[in-house]
Amino acid sequence: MGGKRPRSFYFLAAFFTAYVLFLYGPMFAIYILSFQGPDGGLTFPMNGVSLVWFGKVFSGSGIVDIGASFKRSLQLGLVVMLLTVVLSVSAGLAFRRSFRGASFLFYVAIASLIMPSIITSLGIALEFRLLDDFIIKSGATSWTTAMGLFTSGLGAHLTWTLPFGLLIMFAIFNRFDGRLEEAARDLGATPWQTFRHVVLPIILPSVVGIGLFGFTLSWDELARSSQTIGSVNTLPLDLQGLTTTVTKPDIYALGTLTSAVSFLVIFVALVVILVLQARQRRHGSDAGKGMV
Amino acid sequence: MASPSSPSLRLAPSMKQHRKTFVAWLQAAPMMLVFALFFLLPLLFVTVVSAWDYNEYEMIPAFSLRGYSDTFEGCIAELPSLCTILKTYLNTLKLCLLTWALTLLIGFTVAYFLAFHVRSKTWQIVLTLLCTIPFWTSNVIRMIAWIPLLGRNGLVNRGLEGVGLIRQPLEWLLFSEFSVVLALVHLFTFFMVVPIFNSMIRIDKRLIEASYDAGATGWQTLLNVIIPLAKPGIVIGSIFVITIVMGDFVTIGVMGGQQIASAGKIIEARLNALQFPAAAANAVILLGVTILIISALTRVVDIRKEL
Amino acid sequence: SADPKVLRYLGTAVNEGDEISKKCLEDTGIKIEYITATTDDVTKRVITQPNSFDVLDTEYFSLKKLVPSGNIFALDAKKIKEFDNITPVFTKGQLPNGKKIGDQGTAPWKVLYLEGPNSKTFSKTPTEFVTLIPTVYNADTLGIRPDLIKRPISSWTELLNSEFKGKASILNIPSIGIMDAAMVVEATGQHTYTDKGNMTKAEIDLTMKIMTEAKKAGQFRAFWKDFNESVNLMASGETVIQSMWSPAVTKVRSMGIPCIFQPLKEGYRSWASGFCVSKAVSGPKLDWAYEFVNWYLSGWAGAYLNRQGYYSAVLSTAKANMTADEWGYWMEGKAAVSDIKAPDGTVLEKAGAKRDGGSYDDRMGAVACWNAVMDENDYMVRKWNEFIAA
Amino acid sequence: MTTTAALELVQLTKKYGGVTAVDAINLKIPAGSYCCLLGPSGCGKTSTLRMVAGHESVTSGDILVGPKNVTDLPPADRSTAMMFQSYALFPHLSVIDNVGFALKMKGVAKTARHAEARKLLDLVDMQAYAARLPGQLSGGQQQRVALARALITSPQILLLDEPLSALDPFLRLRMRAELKKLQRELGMTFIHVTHGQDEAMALADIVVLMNGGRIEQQGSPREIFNHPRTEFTARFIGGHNVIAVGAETFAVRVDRLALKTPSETVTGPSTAGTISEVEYQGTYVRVVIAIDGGSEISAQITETQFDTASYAVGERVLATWDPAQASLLNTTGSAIVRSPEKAA
Amino acid sequence: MTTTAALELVQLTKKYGGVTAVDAINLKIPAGSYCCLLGPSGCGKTSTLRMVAGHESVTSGDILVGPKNVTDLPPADRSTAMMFQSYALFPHLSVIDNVGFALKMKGVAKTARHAEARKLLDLVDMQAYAARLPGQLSGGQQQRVALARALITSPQILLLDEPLSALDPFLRLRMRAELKKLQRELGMTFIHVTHGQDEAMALADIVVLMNGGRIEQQGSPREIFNHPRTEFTARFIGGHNVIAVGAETFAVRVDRLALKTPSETVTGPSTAGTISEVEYQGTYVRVVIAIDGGSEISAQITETQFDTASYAVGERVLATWDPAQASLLNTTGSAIVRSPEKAA
Ligand SMILES: Nc1ncnc2c1ncn2[C@@H]1O[C@H](COP(=O)(O)OP(=O)(O)OP(=O)(O)O)[C@@H](O)[C@H]1O
Ligand SMILES: Nc1ncnc2c1ncn2[C@@H]1O[C@H](COP(=O)(O)OP(=O)(O)OP(=O)(O)O)[C@@H](O)[C@H]1O
Ligand SMILES: [Mg+2]
Ligand SMILES: [Mg+2]
Repeated sequence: MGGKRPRSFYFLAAFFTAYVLFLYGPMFAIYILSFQGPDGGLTFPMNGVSLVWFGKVFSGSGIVDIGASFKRSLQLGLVVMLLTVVLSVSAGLAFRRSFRGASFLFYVAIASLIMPSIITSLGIALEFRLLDDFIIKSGATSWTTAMGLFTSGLGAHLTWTLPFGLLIMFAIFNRFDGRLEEAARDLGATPWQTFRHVVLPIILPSVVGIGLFGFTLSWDELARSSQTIGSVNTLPLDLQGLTTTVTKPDIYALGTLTSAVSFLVIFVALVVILVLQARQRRHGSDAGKGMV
Repeated sequence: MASPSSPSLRLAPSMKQHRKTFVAWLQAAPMMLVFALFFLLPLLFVTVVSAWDYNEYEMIPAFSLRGYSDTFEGCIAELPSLCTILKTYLNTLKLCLLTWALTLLIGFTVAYFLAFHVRSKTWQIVLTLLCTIPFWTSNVIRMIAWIPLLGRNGLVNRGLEGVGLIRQPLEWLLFSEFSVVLALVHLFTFFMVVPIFNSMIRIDKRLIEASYDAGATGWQTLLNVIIPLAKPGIVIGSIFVITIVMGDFVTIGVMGGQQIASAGKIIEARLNALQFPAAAANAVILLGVTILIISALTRVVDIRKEL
Repeated sequence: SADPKVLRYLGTAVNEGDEISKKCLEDTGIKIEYITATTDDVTKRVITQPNSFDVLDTEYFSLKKLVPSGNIFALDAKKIKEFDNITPVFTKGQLPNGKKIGDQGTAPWKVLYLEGPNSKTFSKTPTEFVTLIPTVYNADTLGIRPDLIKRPISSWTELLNSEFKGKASILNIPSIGIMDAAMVVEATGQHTYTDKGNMTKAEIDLTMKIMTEAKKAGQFRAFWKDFNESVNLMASGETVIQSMWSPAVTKVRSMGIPCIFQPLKEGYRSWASGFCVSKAVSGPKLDWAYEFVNWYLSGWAGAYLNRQGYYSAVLSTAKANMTADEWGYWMEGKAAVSDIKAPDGTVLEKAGAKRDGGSYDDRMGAVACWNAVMDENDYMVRKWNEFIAA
Repeated sequence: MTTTAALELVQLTKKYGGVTAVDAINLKIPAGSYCCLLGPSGCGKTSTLRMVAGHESVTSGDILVGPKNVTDLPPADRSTAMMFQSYALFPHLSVIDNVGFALKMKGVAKTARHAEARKLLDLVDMQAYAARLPGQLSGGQQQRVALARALITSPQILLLDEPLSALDPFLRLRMRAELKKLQRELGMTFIHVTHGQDEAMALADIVVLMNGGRIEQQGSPREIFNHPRTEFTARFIGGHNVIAVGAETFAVRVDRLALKTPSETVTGPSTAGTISEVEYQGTYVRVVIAIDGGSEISAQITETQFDTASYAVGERVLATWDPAQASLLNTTGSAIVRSPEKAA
Repeated sequence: MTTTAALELVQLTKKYGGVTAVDAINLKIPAGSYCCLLGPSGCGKTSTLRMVAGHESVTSGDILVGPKNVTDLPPADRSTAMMFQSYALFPHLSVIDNVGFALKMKGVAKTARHAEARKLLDLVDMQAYAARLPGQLSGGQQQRVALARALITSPQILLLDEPLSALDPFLRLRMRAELKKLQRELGMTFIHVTHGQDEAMALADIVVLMNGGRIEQQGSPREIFNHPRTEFTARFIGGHNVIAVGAETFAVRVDRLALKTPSETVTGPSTAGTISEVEYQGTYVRVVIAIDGGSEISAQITETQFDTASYAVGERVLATWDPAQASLLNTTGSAIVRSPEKAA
């Protein structure tokens, strides 16, 4: 017994399923079309069925080195993720007390969200150009540019992910029970210990969520990167660059592979977690599993 | 014993306040720094450039409000019919409102399901990841995939024809306001789900029990307890969706078959024509308009109040 | 061995190719690093990040925008070995056989030369300071789906024919799109332009008015922005008639879908692209850049381009790298003797096929105008935005 | 008028994972009666209440409200209302809106429900705080608001989980009287969890004494106080000494214990020991005696008696009682305290 | 060894917006003494404790721990530890980790701190629950964990906010004894908020009675019980009837009140009334008498007396007392209950 579900559960579960199907809608077209025959295009009809496009992804042939840009995007995404989490949590903590400039920072974050990415991108590019000129003028003749994946590119991505991180922190800290922190301080915890041992563990799942969000935003970011990335492209930029010429279903194969690997990783993780939980079942409890 | 209440021993309350504020300030500083370097400074350049003059080929570093005045060209002369910029903003607002309403509805429901019906944290995480995976395939690719899905000969039309629901393929499925809103909803619903979900899991389950106990129906509980308590999440999600849609041009461009105007699209067209001052002026206008909307929103619900 | 000779090559994917960079490395020891971006992004990057590339692959009409930025290096014509062999289409505005071709718009020869090494002014007469070394060019027209249209098409007027309501498309790059529109307007006889590539405000208004009416009537299915979109629109049957690029037609056809790059009686809109060098390049890198350009014109690459349906700038060297059959099919309008293959070996056309539009002379000779940036560009962009908002 | 209903629990069981919180209890509470649930911390009182209210799923067994089996019904369909041990006040609503919440749900107009809510706030002495938010109240004030909120619903069965624990005795007495009055007037069935036997004694028609998830004894207050059946009951209900004499164990009320000096002669049963503690309790003095066997008993004597005898810690005494006033205890049966699973 | 410190509050005031919760109180608590804070709900006990602990900013006034003015110091620098009225257990930590938290912060190794924590869990009878999460505990169990967690720190001053309110009397008595023992052994200064006078009487060296943000009376338990100075004290401390005789008001202990039939003759002061309620209280019977003037008094009589006289509701009686055992009250001064700002 224990798990009697109310009717609304089934309705909502159906709704959620529908949402997921909707979310995956275009992905289904991608999954199917990635098996196009060698002469197939990006649209229906299917022109035979084959695995050639997967082969293309692995062989790395093509104008741009998708593998390399994939790696770059991954690296950038991970750094962005880390910084987004750290800076957002830190600023989120700051906002729980009031400090001078809180409103300013808040509106700057909002503005950064609003500003069309291409404009921000352009502004950053201009800024770095001025910087380069300045450096060259001050004598470094062999200097090429300060622009790059982890300078201007990183900055541009952060202006995109940080507002999200900060605002989600607001949701996380909303009605966070301050008495827990009081209790910790009372028990002799330093502010850092209070954060490390009380606040962080409680908000951790949400913070991981911010990281994931930050990574996804960076991974998919296009417009802000376009003028700030320097001489090497991120994956989306390369993919977009490819659309200016004959595009083949290998990009679909890339999408299918990404999904497949993600599914696999998540599935394995889930199995591991469930097994671990089953082992701990002895302390388990169905606490709070009320009728509501 | 030291003289107990000698005022010299006391720290001025303002000083104590200062110390606390200083720590908070330090915590916020890294983020402030990133914004200062990569947003405010560029924004400054953009604003300066927006007040520059320009000709067909290049920008001229001399003060001129041409970028602005050109933008509003005909707004007075053409009355009562609307000038381009107003028409465009109206259209953008319409798309924005539609998208907002839909993402809110769907996002709230999904978040509600995840927060209140999915009982274990593990499953919450798994389902959240399930919703994230599509985003790991680049949007460039996903956008292309709408054509085989919604196009004249796409999966949907084929399916409907196959079932016998329609004879002629539905043209409005693609390159229409419908498809724009569809794609926007598709992309941004998750931006609603995340903050709403986060504020929902903070709601003490006993409050919901108490509400049912007071004879409230499910709907009443939703309206009177869950929504008020999830309000900050709702507002944050709304900020995400509204700000992004207001500035969007990629999705509107691709899904609207490049035929639908939006505030972002004007800026893009100007930029691609390398008319930076005009583009910058338009961006400043967009920034102003959207900040107004957002500050109105945060006036209704102060999301920073209950931190 | 010395440091690897690396050149950062910024451009759209259109002219980039794995084979080209491999061959180049093999022949010259120069390693090409492609930076691929969309047309718009390429131009913006030149303005905003001149330090992020060495060699730029761009179109002539962009020069009107790029040169004033001061980020383009004036190349020394004397250091280009084949400069004098470049087809007179670029240098004189005529075919090799001496026939004058259309000069409306930003024709290459109008922006080919600068007045001095650091000048930002184009010279009307040849100088030794060259802005952009031509590599590729072509004549664009409408692509059609003969299987869905089922009748001959011979004029630009068909683009706005209500028969194709909801199935037509043009390019949404204002400066190019308006020229396609102008071709239509002129074809319908509503107006004759002095220079379609440099309209007056009144002409812009007129053109946009006609287009706006068509748009409101639902003539267009969508506008396209990049190569890929144009292929998808056509291949999926979303559109049956639209402005198009030659390789896009080839692509649709290679998917087994009938598609014709339809020659029209009013002629073609032409474009040409080539290499610029960034002003930030100096020292040995500059030498490599010259070396690279020289290699590019030396024939192998030209043949490679010709085989895709483009035209190469130095015909003689390209010809030396192609078979007679290929040369006959692509350049002389002759029926193919054996199967025609793309550079990657896939069969493009069966033996016996003839190229749409015929020979080089027929096609380039029928060019009516060139892609352009107008003097009234700013006004035109505003009107284009209005058109989109309508 | 409020309707009322009898409550019946049949073999009701609640397990949390491996922990049995409520263990197959059977209980019948007649309609309109006041039932007090008493028992040591962790014995399953809250769990029982939460199951009755429908906030906790039932592991096995049935709950009947009146003739209806509500075991699987949602809380709203059970005609019960609950006051939570942890209050569960709505943080976003003012005090008056918290109290008026149930009426709002019924669609009562604002003025009417505010008027009604004010009446209840008056009852719990919280009128003046109507506009405050719960976060701005003291612990006791929050408890009173929670009480008012539960009372406004007039359900068939009202479940109160330690409704008065955070109140000062002054207020507690008043609230107690109000609760009893309300119950009498409205005729509702009340189930009231409390830790105070005095509270249970004063209010209850039926006292249910729980221990380790089981019902140890139930009956009228006087019955339980005068006839504890087990050692646990005797000890828990308080005011009793459990004294083993030979194989038998007796419960003797502390105020029935007389202290004599070892030299005095005693008739009837007695036990000798040393005074280990003297506690001044206001109206009486509690004297704790360490019996020679090792256990402790206590005697409650009046201040006057104490002052006359002036017992001191360490002094030896003899405790005696009247056998007619002692209860013989059932020594088999329930254990005093059940341990949960051992910590892993 | 733990060190201890005296606590001194000087004109300590706390205002929440317009509400004065603590109103310029002055208090000296000698090092090593056990102080009980008593007072009606909302009188400012928690606020005072929170200010001492440093969780609430001081509006004005000073707090001295030993010789040090700690008013503006952060909580960690105050040598105080607090047990929260709302427990504030860390939801993500097991019971044993909650209790051992303070030691972990000090860098004590895991085995050592678990051993120490286990000792304290033993003390509060929660050993068996060591591995549970707080969410899996009953109310009283949570309270005991909170108590154990506060005790582990051995601070100079320990602040306990209603540490025993959710416990059954059985356990409460035991905990009370443990607290007293601990305080004696460690010599710490304890400040213990409670609602039970019995608790205060049993534990405290000093009882501080608060009312409406002020200190109403302070002193040793016996002093306060036998010599209430105000009507509020007399009423609050319980066991007293406040009876006005002419212009003077007296406090008379309920167990000092004798009931006579109206026909009997009385020497000394007396007042007549009607029996309005009879409450059976276990060891005694409480008889409530509505005095003719309108107020109510109550008399506590033994069961035997009650059974002999068998008073019934509605009967008229005469209440008398020995004037030597009554306290004359200071009728000016503090109001009984202060209202907060009127609801807006
Ligand atoms: N945050 C707040 N804002 C406004 N008023 C408050 C706030 N916190 C407490 N108060 C008020 O201050 C007064 C004192 O509160 P406090 O919590 O100190 O009472 P207490 O003596 O602990 O009461 P209890 O015994 O009910 O816990 C109360 O009247 C309360 O309503
Ligand atoms: N969610 C849970 N998971 C596991 N065990 C639980 C849970 N909730 C309660 N328990 C256990 O069930 C038993 C009964 O708990 P319950 O809350 O009913 O006690 P209670 O009688 O209300 O106690 P108290 O007087 O302390 O509030 C306790 O031993 C408790 O530890
Ligand atoms: Mg309980
Ligand atoms: Mg309190």
